[in-house]
Amino acid sequence: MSATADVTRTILPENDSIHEIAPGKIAIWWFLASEIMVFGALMGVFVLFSFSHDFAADGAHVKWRLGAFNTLVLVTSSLTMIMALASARKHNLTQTRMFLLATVLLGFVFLGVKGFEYTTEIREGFTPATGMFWSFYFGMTGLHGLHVIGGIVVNLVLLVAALSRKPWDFLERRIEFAGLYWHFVDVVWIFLFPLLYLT
Amino acid sequence: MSHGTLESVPADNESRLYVIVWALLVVLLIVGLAIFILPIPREAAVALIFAVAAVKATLVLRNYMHLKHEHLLIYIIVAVPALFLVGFAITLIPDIVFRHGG
Amino acid sequence: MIASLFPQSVSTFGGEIDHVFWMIFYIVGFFFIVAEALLVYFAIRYRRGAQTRAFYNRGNTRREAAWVLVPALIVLCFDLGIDSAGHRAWQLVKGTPPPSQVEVKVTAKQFNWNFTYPDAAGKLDSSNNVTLENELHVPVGKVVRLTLSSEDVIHSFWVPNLRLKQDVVPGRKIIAWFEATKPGRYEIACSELCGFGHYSMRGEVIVHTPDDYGKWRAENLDNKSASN
Amino acid sequence: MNVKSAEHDEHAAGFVRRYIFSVDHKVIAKQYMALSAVMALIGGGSSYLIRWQLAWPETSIPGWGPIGPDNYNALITLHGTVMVFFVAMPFLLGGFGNYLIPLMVGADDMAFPRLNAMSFWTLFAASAVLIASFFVPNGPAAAGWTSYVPLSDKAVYTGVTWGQNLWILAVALEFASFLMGGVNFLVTGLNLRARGLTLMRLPMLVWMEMTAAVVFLLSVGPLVAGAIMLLLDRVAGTSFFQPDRGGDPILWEHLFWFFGHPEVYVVALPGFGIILEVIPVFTRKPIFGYSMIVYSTLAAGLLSFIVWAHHMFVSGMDPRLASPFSITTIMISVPFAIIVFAMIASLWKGAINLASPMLFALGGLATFIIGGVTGIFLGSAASDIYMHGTYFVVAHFHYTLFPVLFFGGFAGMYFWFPKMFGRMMNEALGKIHFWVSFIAFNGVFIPLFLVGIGGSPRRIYELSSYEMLKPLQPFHVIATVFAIILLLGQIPFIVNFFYSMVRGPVAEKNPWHANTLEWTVSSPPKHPNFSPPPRVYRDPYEYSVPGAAHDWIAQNELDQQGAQAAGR
Repeated sequence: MSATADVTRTILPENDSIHEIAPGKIAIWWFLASEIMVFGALMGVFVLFSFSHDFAADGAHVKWRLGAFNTLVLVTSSLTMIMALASARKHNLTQTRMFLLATVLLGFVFLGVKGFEYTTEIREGFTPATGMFWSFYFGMTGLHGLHVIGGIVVNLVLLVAALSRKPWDFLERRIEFAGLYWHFVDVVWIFLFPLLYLT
Repeated sequence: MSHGTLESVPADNESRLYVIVWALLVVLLIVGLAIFILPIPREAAVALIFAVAAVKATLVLRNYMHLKHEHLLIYIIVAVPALFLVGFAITLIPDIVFRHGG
Repeated sequence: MIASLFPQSVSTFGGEIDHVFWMIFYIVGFFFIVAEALLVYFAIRYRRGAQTRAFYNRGNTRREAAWVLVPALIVLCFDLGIDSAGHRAWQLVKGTPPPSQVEVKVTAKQFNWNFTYPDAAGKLDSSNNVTLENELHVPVGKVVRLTLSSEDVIHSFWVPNLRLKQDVVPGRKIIAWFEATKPGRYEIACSELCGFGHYSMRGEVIVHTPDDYGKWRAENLDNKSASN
Repeated sequence: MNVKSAEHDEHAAGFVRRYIFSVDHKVIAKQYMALSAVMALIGGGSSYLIRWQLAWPETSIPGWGPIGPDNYNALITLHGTVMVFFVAMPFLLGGFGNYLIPLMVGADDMAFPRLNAMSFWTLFAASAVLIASFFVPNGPAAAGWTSYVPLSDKAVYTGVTWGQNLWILAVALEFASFLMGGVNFLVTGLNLRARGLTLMRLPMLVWMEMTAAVVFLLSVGPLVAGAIMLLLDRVAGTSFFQPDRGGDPILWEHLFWFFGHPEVYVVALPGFGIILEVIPVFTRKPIFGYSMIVYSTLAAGLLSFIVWAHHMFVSGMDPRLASPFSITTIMISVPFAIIVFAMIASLWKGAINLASPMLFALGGLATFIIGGVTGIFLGSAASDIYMHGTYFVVAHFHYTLFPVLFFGGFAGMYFWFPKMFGRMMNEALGKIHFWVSFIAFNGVFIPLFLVGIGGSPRRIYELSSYEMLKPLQPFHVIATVFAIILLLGQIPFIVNFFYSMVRGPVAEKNPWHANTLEWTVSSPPKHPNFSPPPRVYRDPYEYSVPGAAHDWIAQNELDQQGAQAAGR
């Protein structure tokens, strides 16, 4: 009897809840997880180095007012990004385009301010080769800036898609995923700002 | 699409929540700057500033990145690297901070 | 046969390290032989005949899994034994060094070992120091304390006979020690890739008898530091 | 832009879309394999030069000429980099992972086919950059595959300028490639599973590939950070790793090995997965303790993150860190012991068919045991004082990576060749290939263990520069002779491969009578793989079930009683 029970063991379990998560969402979070490791390692090393190096003297030369303004810009761009998603969910095409455009523009403002900071600092004689603090400063903000540029490119592609009236399910998903990335770049800055400008 | 659970949140409340979160973020930014400017002992100021940053990050993660609606798997994906990083950094303290033999 | 390959151990802690080696050797040797023997035996014994049908078992019940889990648990016990023996030997070699009787500063650079001896006053950074290239002279039966530093890249101070290996890291002063038990000449190798001349970064530890060491000191150190 | 039109385009498009910039996972898998084969020729060729130099240092190498110490350092750097990053990963992950994960989970393709193609072409670019680094002024990177700083940090120490920068770029591109690929593996394995294919019914290979992808994704971040810092040091004048300007060389070692050790498992686990797929089919018996192996794999993956400092016992790191890392390192023997014992237990009372795939699988298992046990000598900090940086290490890691990459990889090659190319391979040539390789491999690396016990440091261009190493020279000669035999021993495979592809007997759908889903579709599978989508009813290794008509029941097979239970 038990032998036949073995042959006929055809349990039919329902699929587990992992199937309910959109594939793209797992993918984007995995990508962010590896990004956490990259930025986290850089920031962690910076913090550890800060105990054995004198970062305060060099740190006094960064333009914290500009940094604070940039934080405001990036936080606001996070709002416009999420509002773009909310608009897309309501199928409001005008608002979706408007908020995407605002996000892109705020991204450019951030880069512009950052560029201005870089030029002023380099004019004052602080380059990546000046010292350990500046190595970290340019390394980390540079890498973050590259991520901002990447985000702007993605948002521009979406903006074009929204302008060319792609179907809503196409737009919604992609705006959500692009948003996850954009907010992550914002979160990185939320930590970079106090790390480099305020301590 | 059947994926995700966010669709269940009413659309109007959603937008209002996002603006409120933004306002909170701006307030926290000002709080952080205030701590920086006010004559608070450096160690305390640093701790406070990072506490504020952590709150800000949590706000963004939970609300803008919808972490509060997500499947357990997504939490694991975020938590595991964070834990590894903390462990990694702690292990490096004797070598990088105190520089054994340095 | 394997034992004869080891260079002769001439330091006080060499025996400890060899002991850990042999302990691991016999433990893993046992598991190795058992695992390979079972593997080969099963592979030959249970080859498919004309009509044989395999025995269906999935190893999912606790009783079945025990066939794997119990050996794994035994592995764990042996692991802990190796850990504790290893910890003791490690503490002896790399823990707090005993009070030193001879101090030498070792400076590695591409592709040389420089050994600096203290002057008559016992100072290591005065102008009277004598620096020898690629030759470390030490007395037998005395604790020698080395302060290792590098001028360029990472090197590794490796004396097989002393069972002593320590990377030399630029920017750090790393302490190592040994006490030689037998006079003779023993080769120093660099065991961390340090550039195109890595293979030729050879030095020698010359362990003297107490008398010889006194003579050598008088001729080479005291004279020179006095004349400088 | 949507999936349908993309597929339509592909059918309409010609050769280029179908075979070069294809998004079909099966084509991409073959591209990965072809690339890794080309890189294996380079990596294997470099080992010939290295071995010859070590055995007969005074002579000019036949077919090449004399090599100098800087060439030698460049060769060992190339050999390590190529074998780990450009052969093992593309072959075991890119090749087998890409080919089999969708087929095994019952999906038509990877979750993100275009990302998959991008991943391959990024790797292609990485390989091109690495090869290009050999032709730039001042030569290729020569600081070892670990690129320890400050040796790799300042051009003045090696004399290498652009070679090292391109090396960093190539490795960074390789990481980017496998980040994209790894995301695909994970999402496909998790999300695109056929109905009824629960996590605990996944074939072992899928588990192993997914775990490898996770381990890679989580470990590579710190090294990416380190690579950025190294590159900035070299080109932008920063000083992260330059001690004279406040930098820290030990930091690089931590960042490198935090990735470097898990990387071993990234390569090893897929190889284990292949061995675990082959064993049940050729013993006609379920894998012993499926869930035990899954949990051990996850445990090993997790443990791999807290063992990295065993590469650094004598590096000058704080000696108090050594004992904790010894404990975790030696502890990792437990999950691997469970996996190995479970594999051996799977043989017990089987009906074993020693065909070429099984021979390679068992050969891999037998040699991996040696790699595993010799790891204990290096994991224990005390004996590592002696063994670190010697040939013992070289022999040890070849005994861990060669079994999974070579024996595991060829077990997979012989096993899935019928599926990939629709024809059977020649058994006799396969057996010759196995026995020559098996004997020659052991002939190369057992002598190197002995050289290591003799105290010889590795990466030594000319051993005769040390008196103490002269007696060890005969071992190097033996190793080199066998290495040449090992290289020549691949000729039967190459002949077999190309001959069978054209002339081999046509393979049926399921020539080995295996259970998993890839055997339920035609050989080779069409595009899309499954129509209609499969439905899974049982575990992957239900062989020789008592009372069943055959000694195998495919995962998607619904028998009479089962159908009633399902209410059909």
